[in-house]
Parts: sequence; structure tokens; C-alpha cells
Amino acid sequence: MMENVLLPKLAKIVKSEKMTAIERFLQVEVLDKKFAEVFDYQPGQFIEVSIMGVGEAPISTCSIRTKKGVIDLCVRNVGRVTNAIHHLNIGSLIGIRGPYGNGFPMEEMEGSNLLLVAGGLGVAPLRSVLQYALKNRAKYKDITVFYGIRTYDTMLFRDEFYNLLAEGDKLGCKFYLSYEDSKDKQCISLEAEHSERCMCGVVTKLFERIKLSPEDTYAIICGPPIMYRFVVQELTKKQVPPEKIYMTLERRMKCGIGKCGHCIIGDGTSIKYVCKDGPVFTYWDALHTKGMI
Amino acid sequence: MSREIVVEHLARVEGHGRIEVTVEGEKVKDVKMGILEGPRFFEAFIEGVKYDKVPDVMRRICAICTAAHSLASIRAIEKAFKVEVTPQTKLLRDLLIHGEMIESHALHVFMLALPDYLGYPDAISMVDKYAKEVKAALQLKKAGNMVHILLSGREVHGMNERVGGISTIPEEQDLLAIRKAMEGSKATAELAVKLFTTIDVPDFAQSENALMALDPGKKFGYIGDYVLISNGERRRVEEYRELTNEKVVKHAHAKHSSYKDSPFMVGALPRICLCKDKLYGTAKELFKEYEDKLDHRNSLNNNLAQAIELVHSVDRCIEDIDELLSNGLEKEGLVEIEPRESSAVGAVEAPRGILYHNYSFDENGCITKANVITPTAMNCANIEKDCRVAVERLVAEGKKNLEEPLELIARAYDPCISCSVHLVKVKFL
Amino acid sequence: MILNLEDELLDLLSNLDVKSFIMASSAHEETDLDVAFVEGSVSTEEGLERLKDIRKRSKILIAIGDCAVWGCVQAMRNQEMSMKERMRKVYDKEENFYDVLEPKGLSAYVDVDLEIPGCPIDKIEFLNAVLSLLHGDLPEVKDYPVCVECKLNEYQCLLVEKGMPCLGPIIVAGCNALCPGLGVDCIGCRGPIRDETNAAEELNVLKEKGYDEKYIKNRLKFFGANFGEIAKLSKMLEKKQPGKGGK
Amino acid sequence: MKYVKLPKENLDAFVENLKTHGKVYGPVKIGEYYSFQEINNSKEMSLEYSRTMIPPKKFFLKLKERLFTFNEEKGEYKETLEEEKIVVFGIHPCDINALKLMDKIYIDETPDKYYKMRRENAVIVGYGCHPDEYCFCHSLGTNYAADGFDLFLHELKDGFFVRVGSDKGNAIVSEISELIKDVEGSDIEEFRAAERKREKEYTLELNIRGITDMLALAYESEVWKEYADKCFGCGSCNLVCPTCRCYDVVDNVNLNLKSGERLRRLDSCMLRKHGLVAGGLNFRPTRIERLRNRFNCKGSLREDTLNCVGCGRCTVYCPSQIDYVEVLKKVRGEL
Ligand SMILES: Cc1cc2nc3c(=O)[nH]c(=O)nc-3n(C[C@H](O)[C@H](O)[C@H](O)COP(=O)(O)OP(=O)(O)OC[C@H]3O[C@@H](n4cnc5c(N)ncnc54)[C@H](O)[C@@H]3O)c2cc1C
Ligand code: SF4
Ligand code: SF4
Ligand code: SF4
Repeated sequence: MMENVLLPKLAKIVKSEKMTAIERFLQVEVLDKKFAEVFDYQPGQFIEVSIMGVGEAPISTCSIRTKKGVIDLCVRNVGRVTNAIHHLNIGSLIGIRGPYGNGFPMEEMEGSNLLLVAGGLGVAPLRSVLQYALKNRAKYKDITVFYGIRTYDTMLFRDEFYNLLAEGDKLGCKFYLSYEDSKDKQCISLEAEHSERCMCGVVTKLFERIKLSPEDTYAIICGPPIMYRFVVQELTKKQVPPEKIYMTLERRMKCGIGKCGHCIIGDGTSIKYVCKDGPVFTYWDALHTKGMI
Repeated sequence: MSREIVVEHLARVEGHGRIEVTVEGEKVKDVKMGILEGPRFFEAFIEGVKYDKVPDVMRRICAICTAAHSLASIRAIEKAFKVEVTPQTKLLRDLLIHGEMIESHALHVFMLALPDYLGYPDAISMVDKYAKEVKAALQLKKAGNMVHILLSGREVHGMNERVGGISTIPEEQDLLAIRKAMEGSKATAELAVKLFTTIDVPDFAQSENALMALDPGKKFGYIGDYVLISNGERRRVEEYRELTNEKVVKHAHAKHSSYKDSPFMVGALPRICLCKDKLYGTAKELFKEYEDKLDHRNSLNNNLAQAIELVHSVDRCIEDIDELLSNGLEKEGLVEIEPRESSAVGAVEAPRGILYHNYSFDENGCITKANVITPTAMNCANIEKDCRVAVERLVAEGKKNLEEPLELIARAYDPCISCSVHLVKVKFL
Repeated sequence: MILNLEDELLDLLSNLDVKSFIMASSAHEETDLDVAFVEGSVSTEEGLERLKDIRKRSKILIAIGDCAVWGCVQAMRNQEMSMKERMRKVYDKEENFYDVLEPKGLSAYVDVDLEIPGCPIDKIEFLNAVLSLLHGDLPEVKDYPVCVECKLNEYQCLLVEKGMPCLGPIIVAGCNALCPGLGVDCIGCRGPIRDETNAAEELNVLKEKGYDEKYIKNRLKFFGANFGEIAKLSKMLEKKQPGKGGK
Repeated sequence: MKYVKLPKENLDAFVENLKTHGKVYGPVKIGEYYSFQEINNSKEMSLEYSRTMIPPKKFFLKLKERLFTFNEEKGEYKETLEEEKIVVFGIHPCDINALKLMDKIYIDETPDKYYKMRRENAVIVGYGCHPDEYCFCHSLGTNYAADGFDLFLHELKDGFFVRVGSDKGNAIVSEISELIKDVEGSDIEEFRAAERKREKEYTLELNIRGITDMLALAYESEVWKEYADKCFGCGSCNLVCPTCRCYDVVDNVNLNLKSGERLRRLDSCMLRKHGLVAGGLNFRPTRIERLRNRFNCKGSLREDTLNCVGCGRCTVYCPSQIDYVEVLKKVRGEL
């Protein structure tokens, strides 16, 4: 019997925690034991989450696999499916398909410095990159993380990143935080405590704080569409070559496997599917594929 | 001491209406049946529209008797342009109007009128005790709807019946499916008759009633070119203005009609009483059996008349289908039409009574003048008359609660307020 | 149309706590509502007050039917024939003794959370909307033309193949292309597509097929008179000489 | 390739045989248009048809279909796909080439079970055609099907020159050995002459050399605005295109609110929602962007051919008569 890739596999919600007003952390476990055994995913890949009667949405994995058949997700409530996800209880059943997408080229980047730049919810897929790199710490040189938030209230994985802010260097990564709301009391006190690593402004301001060696650094970006342009500008100024700038894109998609056509971008000379050719692209891809960023 | 009795929202009536009665001592000073939905001015805005889409716009006067409106409209246009449609078209249209009658009567008899007599606020609350009956009634209504869907395109405002014919001719198997549904629902239609003959119909509204109905020709039905009147007259539909004499009244968005200075009634009861000789089959037997219960002076008997019509229409649908199938269905197109400067009147019996559409066209076939008279508009004055009689009688008997009986009267007419709203233009007196 | 859901009605109502449904029932309460379905256009001051009151009392307000969405056929002569003129034509009197307003959809006056268009509404679309609400989601709204459904059903294109004056390209889908399926050109009973309808091109196309401007204008206005672009077009056309109203 | 000849008088017997391989569908005239419909005998078909409105992709990627049912209470997703054997008779070369393009996406990469199973369960019988003024397949090299069929019929004066393109085709031919003949020299000559003549019948040309660059260079061109003003955004062009394959998915719940089904239907990149992403952002908010995207997608290279086979449907069925070839000529600056 041929496999039906469009038929979701059942999974159960095992953890559901409110992170911010609009974001929720979920841990799901696939029910089928055989599938759990083979189910593995790379940083930057995503799965299609199905809610019966509502529909499907692509959601990135936000951690590396620690336990067979278990996936961590971080979901922002923006529409029908994500709203339904937010209203699920522990024990609720969902459907999943995947993993899909190319993911980040973790092996290609071995031996280099990693610079992770995340804005808002973009930190979710980058968290799995970070976990992967820290787990394989020896394979990479310096690991630097920039995380831009608007206010303290919108910060995801608060305890974890707070810890990195304080102890990051010991754990093997330099963690920087920027915040936009200059009147945010909690952020101001964070900045007071960690003035080296925390500052007010947009995420690109953090570039003032570090020195980059363009010849052996890979940059990995994820955030709202407008952020890409500014971060790329900064990186280009610092001579990071376009093919070493990775970013992950978001488009509406119905299948995740290069069929439904919703995520197609580009012009006659280069047509890409975000789902199967991406969601991770280099800046070079963006330069010769119109409409990418 | 004067007091006012107001039935604020007339429930289980299509549209938004109200009845206001002013009583002074034992005398009724004033009765007003108000129709409060916004007026829609169909006759005004249809001017200038070319004939091809006129029925589609005009049928939107009402969502219940949508096919009656479209057929009255189509008949007026075809008469104006001297179009002769094929026998198959005539049969299909007859089937359609009978289907609509079933759909509308089933809803009214079981869902809207019956709860009154059984003491429920609505049919849904009857489900606990009368589950079987309510479900059967829904099936009967559905059988009527099947006709609508097949011939017109959908339950409400379908578009398949056109000027000059029927756009898509139904398939044999679909007609057979309807035939089966009708066979299956015959018992329900007869049940309706049984229910309304066992119920005690109050007679507080009993009074002289003038009646009008279209002359269907040899066999009982709902299409015709002459009007039968209870005084024995038979008039051409073209004379409808003299037959209706509409007047604007201030308290309603509908005009009131009268004939020879007195109100009159149209609808199932007038049809049954005026055309009783044209009934046949089961409907005729039932009529004979319960003739004494069909006193035309008591408008509340309208429900029983509707029930008998249900039986007739179910049988007639089967009859029409059999004839269509034995003739063989022909995929004929629409008759070619040559517009000309002219005017004409088309009439059909809507579930609630006679419906007139009258248009004048310019040489391109665009409307220069339109006039529509709906049954509810004609019945309004009669409803007020009944209310007056009832209130006087009930007050004399010392009855306190008058709202319920008044609502009962209004509902017996199955008034369709959304369509009475569009008014007719007649000479102002 | 809702009462035509014979097979589903009883199940459906058992899932809802209906507070007021005057057309089918006498029980009726004026309380705060989770969802209010409102039918009908605003055409009197009294109606407008009632609408505002319902808006205040409801979390979600849903306009159902073309009347409530666009004002339906009674809006056809808006911006063209004054209410006075209409009164005169129908009642032979000019004074506005009924407090009438130019008929408009609800969204002309209050915020509307969802519109279910159509004259009549499509009962399946309505059912799916209610089921979505009961399931806890806002229903998906269609915002593409009837042509899509026409093609998905493989119906003959009446405009392209027969030169019939079909409005499908500018009318919002959801009827499953009922009329084209019957061989009848779409008259637009579901109304135009907000912010998307290319009415000017419909005018061009129909003109090319030989219909005159007066005819096209009337057609566009049957259900679309309150739609900005159509109102603009018809103003423009009114200035011109009247046509024959046909082909 | 194996070649045989089917005498004209045996066509019906041939169709009879095909029925043993599944439901037979062929081009049928309905009103003013053509459609692949189930047929009982060869007389119901109009083999001289120009093009069907909906291409034969409808047999494989259905216009609308149910993907599966679900039940929350039972916790199950249930596939409802059913196997059905079919024969599609009379497909033109452009449509066969279009199916080959579809196969690349729907079978070669992460196979779509629905599509793949239906392809495997179908017999494809091609049929030679003559171009009309909308066909430009010869410009794309898709006016001849070298493979992608089980049998291919070319009309001769007294029969059909049959190319046998697959094992399946060969099996059918051996079943009807009494109906067919060997090809003779004169048949071959007749076939050659007919093909030579057909080549000359094309009146519409599309220059595709360098088209991808031309499209990329015309990204900011005024052409898009000009045609977007005409475009209704009605999606007809995509829905009738034999190579368009975008689809949309919706879930419907049943009255019990616990079970339901997931449906998919063909979608169109000309529709507003196509480019929407989370946050309400639309990557192609206007018809200008959508029209440009469509032409870029159609005009992008896949292997050696475009995402277009030159069937002319999008021009014929566009209610606003936007001419595909004309647009591309403008893109090139030729008009
Ligand atoms: C590769 C990839 C990875 C992703 N990873 C994550 C992740 O880790 N976490 C995460 O939270 N998200 C992620 N997303 C985004 C997520 O997939 C989308 O937020 C999700 O698809 C939205 O689905 P939905 O059904 O909730 O919203 P939809 O209902 O589909 O709505 C999408 C947008 O359309 C608009 N919209 C929808 N319906 C209507 C309507 N009726 N009227 C007007 N506007 C409407 C809404 O404004 C909404 O913004 C990812 C996306 C991609 C492509
Ligand atoms: S018939 Fe009308 S709705 Fe259908 S495709 Fe043609 S123009 Fe569109
Ligand atoms: S783009 Fe047009 S011509 Fe090309 S294959 Fe599609 S429909 Fe045919
Ligand atoms: S068929 Fe024509 S009008 Fe419709 S979307 Fe395509 S190009 Fe636009």
C-alpha cells in the first residue's frame, strides 16, 4: 500500500503553556510507535499541524529531538488554525505531517562562527539551531545570538533566555537582547543588570556590540519580513557574502510538499517553492529570485 | 374608558407586522393592521429594466411565494409579447406552482398555525410530544421543495423558469424521485386534514366574507385568466383594478383593497369554496366529508382549506409528472421573443391568494410602468374586519386576553408581510 | 432559507440556544447575545435604531442575505431616484410619511463581523458558517468570483461561448455557480466582491458583446448599487444618452 | 515504438474492448463546448474537437475531491480514496505533454497518492489533432507526443495509424489482434504527409527563446498594469490550464461537530487569498502582482520546456479576452 502523505498522523498534546498574550508553547507526542521511532527533524524544518474541522498550518519545530516522537512547537495565534491550537487541552488529539522543508545546513556550517539573528516569533526555529549547535558545541567556533523583542511581555522562552543572558558565556554562547519600547520597566531593569548584553533599539543596533569576521561566519536570520532587509543590509556592510546569510521564510501553504503552489515565488529565471526548496534560503537566492523578501 | 390592544411582533408570520385595536367601552373604535417593514418600491425601480430579467428581480418581492411571483411576472410578459409556450412548459410550470403550494402550506399548516391550536410557542417545542408529526411535516415540505429545486434551481429565487420556457429541462430520474417523495407524503397531507377537522376552530371572527379566486379552468389549480367572485361574477384579470381598488393607508406600508366598498378575502378558503366543483380525487372526497366545517364566513377555516389543497397538490404533482413522463421529456429551448410596445396582466394563485403583475413596455421591451398587487395586501382590510368582529364579540363576553385571538386570526391568513410591503400604484381616491 | 434545511434543522437548533427568531417562533428574549444573525436592509430610521441596539448587545454580528450585505434589489435606484420620487411613483404622494432611508447594507452603519451574502443565502454556506461558529472558529469567507465555481463544475461559460451577459466574473462565489449551471447568466444576487470587483471591465466586455450601456448599468445595479465602483460607473453612464436597454 | 493500423470500421469494437479496461471517457460536445465525458460508443464522441474547456488533468487531480474523513471522538483520519479504472480516449498531444509535466511534480517528487494511483489506473489513448488560431504548441515543441500515452491514434483515410506507447498499450493491442492490421508502406507515407501538412497549419507563433530572462527583465514593466486593468481576477485561466496545479484545502465539520471531511479543490494564483500569509500580510495584494506572478510561473523553465504547452485555453476562456501570446509579445517588446 502506497503511503498517503496528505493523511495526517495522530499526535497528542502533552504540554501546553501560555508564553505571552498571543503565543503558546506546545509539546506533542505522536501516537503511532513505529512512526515515533523514525520521526526525526532538523533545525529549520517544519511540520503541518492539522486540527480536525479547522484546517492545517505549517509550524516550525522549536527544539531538537530529545525524545522519540516528541516535538516542541511555539504557536502564535493569528488565524483560524492557530486560534484552534490555542484552545486545545492537554490530551487533545491533533494531526501532524512532516517534517518538511530543507532546514538549516548544520553540517556545511561546521567549523565556522554562527551568528543567529531573531526577531519576535522568529526565535522559535532559531532556538532549535541553537540547541543543535550547543549540543555539538565542538563543531562550531563562536556562537552569537541576537534576539530582538518589542517589550518584555512579548519575550518568548523567558526563563531560558534570561539564563543565557546571565550565564550564556559559560554555556558556550554570547547572547544579546534588544528591546524597542524605551519605557518598558522590566526591560530597563534587565539592561541595568546586563548592560553589556542588553540594549534599547531595533535588533540591528546590536551589531554595534560585536566584531564580525566575515570570512568564517554564517548568519542565520528569522523574523518578521521587514527585519530581513535591515539585517541583510548590516551584514552586507560587514562583508558577509550573500551565500553565507541564511534566512527562513514564511508563506501560506496548503501541502508542505511542493504541490499546492501557494508558496511559489520568483520570476521566469528562478521559481522557488518555499516549502520544499526552503523555507531556508540564502541571501543569494533572494537576490536572484524576485519577490522573496 | 378607552384601551389599546397591541400585538407587537406578529410572530410566525413572514416579515414584521403588528395589529392595533382601540376599544372604547364595548365598542371597537379603530383596528389597524400595521406592516412595519420598510417599503421597497419595486414598481418604482423596475422601470427601465429590460423584460428578460424582470421576473428575476420581481420574484425577490417575496422569498416564500417566489415561484408565484416569477410565474405571474413571466405570464404578464408573455401575454404582452404574445408568446405561446409549449405544452411541456405549461405542464412544468403547473408542477412548479403546485410544488410551491405544498412547500408553503406544509410550513404554514404544521409549523406556524398548528402550534396555536395545540398551545405551543412554535413547532420546535412540539417536537418532544409530536416528533413523528413534525418530522413528517418537514418531509412533506421537503417534497414541495424538491419541486422548487428541480424546476426553479433552488428553494428560493431560483432562475430556471424563464420568459419563453424553462432553461434546463429536468431529468427523468429526478422527476421520479419527486414522484416517490410525493407518494410518501400523501399520508402526511391527509393527516393535516384530519388534524384540522378534529380541532375546535373558534368562531369569534365569523362574519360575512366576500371571496375571490382565479378560475383554474376545468380542473382545480392555481393558474388562470379569470377571477371568480362569491357574488357570482366572473371577471377578466385585466380588470384587476376595479376588483381591488387599492387605497393608501397611513398606518401600514401596504395599501388596502376593497371590492364594491367592502373588504374581501383571497387564499385557500376562497379557492376551495369558489372552485369546489373542480376538485377531484382524494381532495374532493375529503371536501365532501368535511364540507360543513368549511364555512366560508369563518376565516379561521382557511387552515383546513390549506390542508385540503395540500392533498390536491400532492396528487396533482404526481399526475403532472406522469403526464410529463408519458409524453417524453423534450430538451426544447426557449421560445424566441420579439418585444413590442404593449402592456398586459399576469395572474396566478400564490399560496395566500391571487397575485397580479401588470407591466407596460416600450418598443425595446423595457418596462415603462409596473404594478403588482399581492394577496396579503388584498387581505389586510379583511383581517381588520375580522379583528373588529372578534374584539366586539369577545369584549361582550367579558374576555380580557384579546391578543391571542387576534394573532390567531392574522395567522390563519398566513399573511406574507414581506411581500405586502411592495405596493401597488392605483388611482388615489 | 434557513427553514429550508429540513434535514438539518432539528439537529442544528438543538445545538443552539435561540433567543429570538420571530419568523419561526413566538418565544423571544432581548438579552445579550453571542452571535446575532441579522437579515434585511436598513431602510427606515426605526430599523436603524434596532440594528444599533442589536450591535450593542452582540459579541459577533453577522449580516445574512444580500439585503443585509448590500441592500439588495431595493437599492437599485440609489443615487439615481430620490426617495421622494419613489414615493410619488408608488403612492402618488411625495411626503416621506414612513421615515424611509435609501436602502443600504448593515455595514454602512455598524461594524459587521461577517457577511454571508446572497439573495437568497446558500443554505450550505450558512450551515457551514454556523458549524464553524459552534466549533469555535470564524468561518472562511469566499472572496473570489463565481467563475471559479463555474469552472470547478465544468459548466459551459455562457459569456465566452454564448455571449450571454453573465456577471459571474465580478460576483462573489458561494452559490456553486447555480445559474450558469442551469444555462442562465448570473445576475449577481450574491453581490460584488469587496475591494476586488473590476466592474469597469465588465462594462467593457458586455459592450463588446453588443449590449448597450443602459442595459448593462441596470444589470450591474440589481444587486450592486451600493458598491462604490458600480455607483461611480452608473453615475458616469447616466450622463450619457439613454440606450435601448438591450442588445 | 510499435505501429499498427486500426481500420475505421473497427473503431467501435475497439471502444468496446477498451470498456473492459475501465470506464471510457472521450471528448463530447455539450452545447457550444467540449468536455471529456463517459461514453458508450465512438459515435458519442466528437473526435474532431478543438479543445475541451477543462483539460484531462481533471481525471487525476480532480477539480474537487474529498481527501479523507476525520472523527475527533474516535481519534481517526480515514482515507476514502477509491480505486477506479478508466480509459481516457482522444487526448491531444499538448495535453499528454501537460500530464507529463504534472507527473514530474505529482509523482516524481514526494508522490501524491491520489494523483499517482489514478494515473496508474488509467489508460491514455492519444488522438492527433489540427491546430486552430489559438494553438501555439508547435512553438513549445508540445504539438507532438513522443511518449506519455499507451496508444496514440492518427487518422488516416480508411483507418487509424496507431502508435503503441507502453506495455499496457501493447497488451490491449494483442487482445484485439483480430481488429488490427499491420501498417503498410502506403500508411506510413500517408501518416508522414499528414504530419508535414499539420506542421504548416499553425498560424500562431510564440518566441520562447530567452523568455525567462525577458520575463525577469520585464518585472517592473507597464505591461502588467495594462492587463491587470482588464483582468477580473476570476481564475478561469488557471482552472482551464492543463499545467496549473495549485490547490486549496478546506475542512468541513458535520452536524455533530466531531466528525467531518477535508476537501481539496483546484485553486488559482489569480485569486486574492492565494498570496496571503499570517498576520494578514499579502505578498500579492493587487491584480498586477498576481498577473505577473502567473506569467512568471507559466514562463519559468522546467527542464527544457515551459510550464505551458500552448493549448490556448487560457486565452479562449478568459472572459476579458486577455491573450496569453500577446502579453508575452509585449513583455518582449515586440508589440
Ligand atoms: C515554514 C513555516 C514555519 C512556520 N512556523 C511557525 C511557528 O513556528 N509558529 C507560528 O506561530 N507560526 C509559524 N508559521 C506561520 C503559521 O503557519 C501561520 O501563522 C498559520 O498558517 C496561520 O494559520 P491560521 O489558520 O491560524 O491563519 P489563517 O486563518 O489562515 O489566517 C492567515 C492570515 O490570513 C488572514 N485571514 C484569515 N482568514 C481571514 C478572513 N476570513 N478575513 C480576513 N483575513 C483573514 C488573517 O489575518 C491571518 O493573518 C510558519 C509558517 C511557515 C510557512
Ligand atoms: S458562465 Fe459566467 S460565471 Fe461561469 S465562467 Fe462564464 S462568466 Fe464566469
Ligand atoms: S498557460 Fe494557457 S496556453 Fe499555456 S498550457 Fe496553460 S492554458 Fe494552455
Ligand atoms: S481568466 Fe482572464 S480575467 Fe480571469 S484571472 Fe485569468 S487573466 Fe484574469
